Amino acid sequence: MDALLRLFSLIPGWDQNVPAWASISLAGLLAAGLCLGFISLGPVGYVYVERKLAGFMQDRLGPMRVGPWGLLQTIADTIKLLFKEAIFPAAVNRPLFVVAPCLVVIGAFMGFAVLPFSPTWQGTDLDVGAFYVIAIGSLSTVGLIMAGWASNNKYALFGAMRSAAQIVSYEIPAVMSLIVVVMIAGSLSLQQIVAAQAGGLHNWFLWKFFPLNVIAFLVFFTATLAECNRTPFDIPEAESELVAGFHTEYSGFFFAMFFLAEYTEMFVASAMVSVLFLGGFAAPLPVLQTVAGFDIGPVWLIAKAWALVFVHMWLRWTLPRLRVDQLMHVAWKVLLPIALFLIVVIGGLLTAPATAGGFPWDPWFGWPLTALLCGYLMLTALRAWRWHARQVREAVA
Amino acid sequence: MTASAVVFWVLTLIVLASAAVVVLSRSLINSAFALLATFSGVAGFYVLLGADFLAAVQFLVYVGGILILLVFGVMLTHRIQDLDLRAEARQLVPGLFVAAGVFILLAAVATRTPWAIGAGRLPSATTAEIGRAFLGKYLLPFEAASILLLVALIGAALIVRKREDA
Amino acid sequence: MSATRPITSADTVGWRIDDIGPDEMILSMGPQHPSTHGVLRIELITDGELVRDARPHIGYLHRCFEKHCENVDYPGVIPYTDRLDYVASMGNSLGYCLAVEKLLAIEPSPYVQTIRVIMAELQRIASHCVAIGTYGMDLGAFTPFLHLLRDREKILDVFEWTCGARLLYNYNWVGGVSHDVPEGFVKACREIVSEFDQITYPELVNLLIGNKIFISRTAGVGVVSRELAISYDLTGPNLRGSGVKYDLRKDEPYSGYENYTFEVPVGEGQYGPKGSCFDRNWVRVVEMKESARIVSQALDRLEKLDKTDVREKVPKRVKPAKGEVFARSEAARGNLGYYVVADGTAVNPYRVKVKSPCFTAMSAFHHVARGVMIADIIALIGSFDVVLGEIDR
Amino acid sequence: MTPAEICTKLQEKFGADVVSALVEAASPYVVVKTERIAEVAAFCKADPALVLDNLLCLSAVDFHKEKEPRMEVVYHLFSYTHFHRFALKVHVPREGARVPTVEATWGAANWHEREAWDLFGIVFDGHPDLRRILLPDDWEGHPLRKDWTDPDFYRGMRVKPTEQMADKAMKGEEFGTGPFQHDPFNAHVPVSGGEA
Repeated sequence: MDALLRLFSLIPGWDQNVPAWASISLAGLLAAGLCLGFISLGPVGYVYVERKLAGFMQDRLGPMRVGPWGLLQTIADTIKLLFKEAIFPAAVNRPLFVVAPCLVVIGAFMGFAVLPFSPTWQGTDLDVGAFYVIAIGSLSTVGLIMAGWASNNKYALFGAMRSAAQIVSYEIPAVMSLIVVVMIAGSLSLQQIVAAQAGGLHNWFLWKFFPLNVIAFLVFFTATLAECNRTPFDIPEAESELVAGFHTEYSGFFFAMFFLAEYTEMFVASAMVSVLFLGGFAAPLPVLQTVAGFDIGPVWLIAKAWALVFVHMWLRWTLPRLRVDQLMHVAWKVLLPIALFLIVVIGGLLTAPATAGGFPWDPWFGWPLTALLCGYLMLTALRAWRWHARQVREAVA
Repeated sequence: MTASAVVFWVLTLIVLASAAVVVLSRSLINSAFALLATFSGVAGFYVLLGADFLAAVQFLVYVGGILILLVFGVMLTHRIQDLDLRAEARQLVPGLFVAAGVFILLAAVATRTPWAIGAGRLPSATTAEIGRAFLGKYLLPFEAASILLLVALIGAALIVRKREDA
Repeated sequence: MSATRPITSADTVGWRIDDIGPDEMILSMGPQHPSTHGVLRIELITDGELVRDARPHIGYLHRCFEKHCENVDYPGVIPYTDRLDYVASMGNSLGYCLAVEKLLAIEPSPYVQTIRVIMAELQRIASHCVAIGTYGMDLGAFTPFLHLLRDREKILDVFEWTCGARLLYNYNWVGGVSHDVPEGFVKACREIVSEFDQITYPELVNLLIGNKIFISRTAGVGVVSRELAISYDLTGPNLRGSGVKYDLRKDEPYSGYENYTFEVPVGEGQYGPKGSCFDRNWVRVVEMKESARIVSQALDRLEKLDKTDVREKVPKRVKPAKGEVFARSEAARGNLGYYVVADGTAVNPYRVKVKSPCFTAMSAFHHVARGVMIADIIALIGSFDVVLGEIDR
Repeated sequence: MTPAEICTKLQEKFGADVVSALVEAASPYVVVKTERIAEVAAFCKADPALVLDNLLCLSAVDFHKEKEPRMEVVYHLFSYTHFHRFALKVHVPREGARVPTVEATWGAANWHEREAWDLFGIVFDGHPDLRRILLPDDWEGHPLRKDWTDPDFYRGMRVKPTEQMADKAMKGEEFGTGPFQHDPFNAHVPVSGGEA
C-alpha cells in the first residue's frame, strides 16, 4: 500500500487535488484487487501443477487434452465450475449455506493484508502482524463449521467437527513455535522479522540455534499443513470416509470458493513459513536481492512459498491420512511438548549473553546443509526424470 | 464527518444489529453465528482505537475460541432442531425495570467520569507495553488468573476422562 | 450399551431413532459411498467418531445367479460365474469347472492344468493389486493405487491377448480352456513376473506397506481372532491374516498345485495383535510374491510339456449322472465353494449354490466393527477385501 | 477321520436320530432328524475327535418332484484341527418348513440361514435376526423354490411384458408406455391386479 501511495504522489498534482482518505482508500482497493487477482488466478496454476505432479508421481501423464500439454485444462474446469448450477439441497439452512464459503474465502484472503512481499510491497505493516495471521485464520474455521451445519448432512457435520477440532488444536503448536521466532526477532511485525534475517542464508532463522530452530520449523510447517487440511491431515474432507466432508453438498461456484480458499490458504501458510524461517523476501545471497537495480524481493518470497507448496503437494501424493485420534495425538502429545520445550530452551539461551545472538557454530551449518539438501533433491529429481523419460521411450518403442 | 466517524457508525450498526439477532433469533445456531459479527465489530472498535493487539486478541480468543466452543456446544446438544426458543413476555415489566436501572447506572458512570479527552498520546506500539504491564506491574494477578485457568483445564480433563468402569 | 441389540420384527429396514441413545447418531454409509467397494450399505450407530454398532445391508447387486444357473446348461453357467467376483473372474470359473469336472469324473491334461494355474495366479496378482491399491486409497494414499493398476493392466493385456477379454473371460471351460496360449505368451509372462519382482513389489513395500502412517492406521485395528475367523468361515488372506496356515493350494491341491514350491504366508502380528488389518494386507502382499513364484515355475513347466489340444476333453454335451458335489478352490479372496446338484435327467444343473468368501467375511463384520472409529470402518471393509458382485450374486 | 468313522460316531451318539447315511459317494453325508440338528451340530463342533469347527456352506435344495416333495438343508462341515470334511442334511416339508438354527455353533450360519429363508422360505427357529438378505424387504415369495413364477407386477409396476407387447417389440413397433406406466413409488397396487 505504501508503494502505491508513493506511486500516486508521483502523479503531478495528486496530493493537492485528492484528499488523503480517498487516496488511502484507492490504494487499499487497488492493493486488495491485486491480491484478489493473485488468489483467484493462482489456483488455476496450482491445480495444473498439482495435477501434473500427481501424474508424474503416479506414472501417468496428467491432463493432456485441452491445449498443449493440457495447459488449458484448469481454465476449462474453472469455466465449467462457474457456469455450473449451484444446487441447494432441500433442507439446507440457506443463509448460512451461502455465507459459509464467503467466510472461508475472506479468512484466507485477509492473510494477504500483512504478507511482506518487499520492504514496501505490503498491505500494511501491523505491529502484531504474525499474531494477526493466526487470529484471522479462525474466521475460516467458523466458515467451515457453518458450512457443515448448514448442509444438513451428517457427513458434512462430521467434516465440520473434525476440521474445527483439528484447526483449533493445531493452532496451539503453530503459535508456540511462532513465539520462538518472535522471541529471536524481538518483534511481531513481519517486516522486522524479515529484517532480522537479512544478509544471507546463514542468517535465516531456520539455521539459528542450529538444531533447535530446525525443529521449530518442522513443528510450524506440520501445524500449517494441518491447518490447511492437507494430507496427511486431510481428515475433514477425507473423501474415502466422509465423501467430501464439509463441502459434500456444495456445487458450482460455491464449491469453487472452497477450492479457492484451500489453495489460497496453502499459499498464505507457506508464505508465512518462509517469512518466519526462510528469510521471507530476503535473498539467500545479498547480491541476488536486486536485479538491475530492481528489488526482486517479491520473487524470492513467492519462490520460497511455492517451493513449500510443492512440498505440500508432494506429501499429498505420497502419504496416507491419519485417523482423527492419531491426529490429535500428534498435536497434543508430540508437537505441543516439543514447542514448549523449544520456547523454554531458546528463551533461556536468549537471555544468556554468550548465546543471545545464536550458537557460535550457526554460520557454519546453513550453507553446507542447504547445498546438501538442494543437491540431493536435484539428484532425485534428475533420477525421476530420467526414469520417466525411459518409460516414455519404451512406451513409444 | 470524518472518515473514522463513518467507520465508527458502520461498526456500531454492525454490532447492534448482530447483537439484536443474537437476542431475538429463534434458532440457537443462528444466534451463535450472529455473534461472529458482534465480535468482529468489537474487534473493529479496538482497531479504530489504535489497540491492534487487543483487536487481534479479541479475534483469536472470541472468534477462534469462544465462538467455536459455543457452536460446538449448540451442535452437540441433543435434538437441537426440536428446541423451541420462543421468548415469552411474561416478565416484561420487571425486565424493563432492570434494563432501565442498568442503563441509568451506566449512563451516570459514563457522564460523571472525568474522561481525559485530548490529553495523552496514542501509544505507538501497544504490544510491548501490554507485555511489560503483564510481566511487570501486574504479574501477580496475571499469574493468579493463569493458575485459575490451569486448574479449570485440569478439572475439565478430569471430568470428561473415560471412566474405567464404564 | 449392550453388545447385542434386540431387533424387533417391525425393524426390517433399519434402525430407527428410538433405537439409539441420547448421544448417538445413525449414520447410513452407502450404498453410494466412495469406499464401500461397490454398493454395500452399512448402517452405523455412532457416538461422535466412535462406532457403537454396525449392520451391513447387502443385496443391492443381487442378480439371481443361482436362479440363472438352473435355467442354463452346465457350460452356460461359466459366463455367469465370471460376473461373481468381477475383479478376479478367472478364479471363479476355475472353481466351477473343477466342480463340474468332479461331477463328470474327467480330468484335463497337465498342459491345460498348467495353463489354468498360470491364469489363476496371474489373476490373483491382478486382484490383489486392486485390493491393496484401493485399500491404500481408502486410507488416503492415492499413488500406490495407480502404480498397482499399472501392473494389473499388463496382466489384463496378456489375458486379452489370450482370450479376447479383459474383465469377464469365459476362459476356463469344463474339461479344458477356450483358447490355447498365443505365441510368445511365456516370454510376456516372464517379463511381467520379473517386473513385478524388481519394481512393483519393492515399490509397494516402500511406499505403502512400510509407511509409518499406514502401519499405525492398520496395525491393531479390526483384530479378528483365530476362533472368530474359523467360526465365521473367513477364508483366504483374511483367515491367514489371523494366523491360520491353511491354503487349499497346499492342503487340498487341485489342478496340479502339488508340483510347485511356494510358501503360505500367515499374519505375524509384527506391529500389534495378530489378525489386524495390517496382517491381512501383509498376507496379500506376500501372496502376490508367492504367486509370481508359482507363475514362473508354471511357465517352466509349460515349456517342457507337450502341447495338447486344449479343448480335447471338453465334452460335447454335459449331462452328469444324478449326484452332488461340493468343490472348493482357492480364489483370490478365499475359498470359493460350489455346491452343484445334478438330477441326472437334465442338461441344466438342478441347483448351484456358491459359497462366496466375501459373503462370509462380511457376516463377521459387525463383530469387528463395534467400538472402532468411523475411519476404521473404512479400513475394515477394505481389509476384508469384499467384492459386492460375489456377496450379492 | 474318514466319513465312515464320523458316521459311525454320530450313529453311536444319536442312534435313531441319524436317519440315513451315504458315506461311499464322492460327497458323503448323513441325514439327521430335523429337530435334532442343533444338538448334532454342537456335538460335531465340540467332540475332540471331530472338531468340525467350520461351516463351509449351508445350502437349501428344493426337491419338488420326488415322491414325497421335500426340501433339504445341507451343512458342509470342515475341521481345521483334523482337516476332514463331512456333510449333514436335514429333510423338511415344502410347506411350513422349520429348522432349528445352528447359528450358535457356527457364526457363518447366520447369513447363510438368512439367505435360505430369503430364497427358499425355510424358517430357522431361534435365529436372532431372520430378515431378508438379498432381496428387498417387501419382496413377496421365495424365488429359488422350483414352483416359483415371476410376478407380473412389482409395487404396481408391470415387470413382465405381456405376449402382445413382446410381439410388438419383436416386430420393432412402438408399443406405448401404457402398461409400463409408473404409479407413484409408494402407492401399493395389489400385485395380482392388472390386465391379463
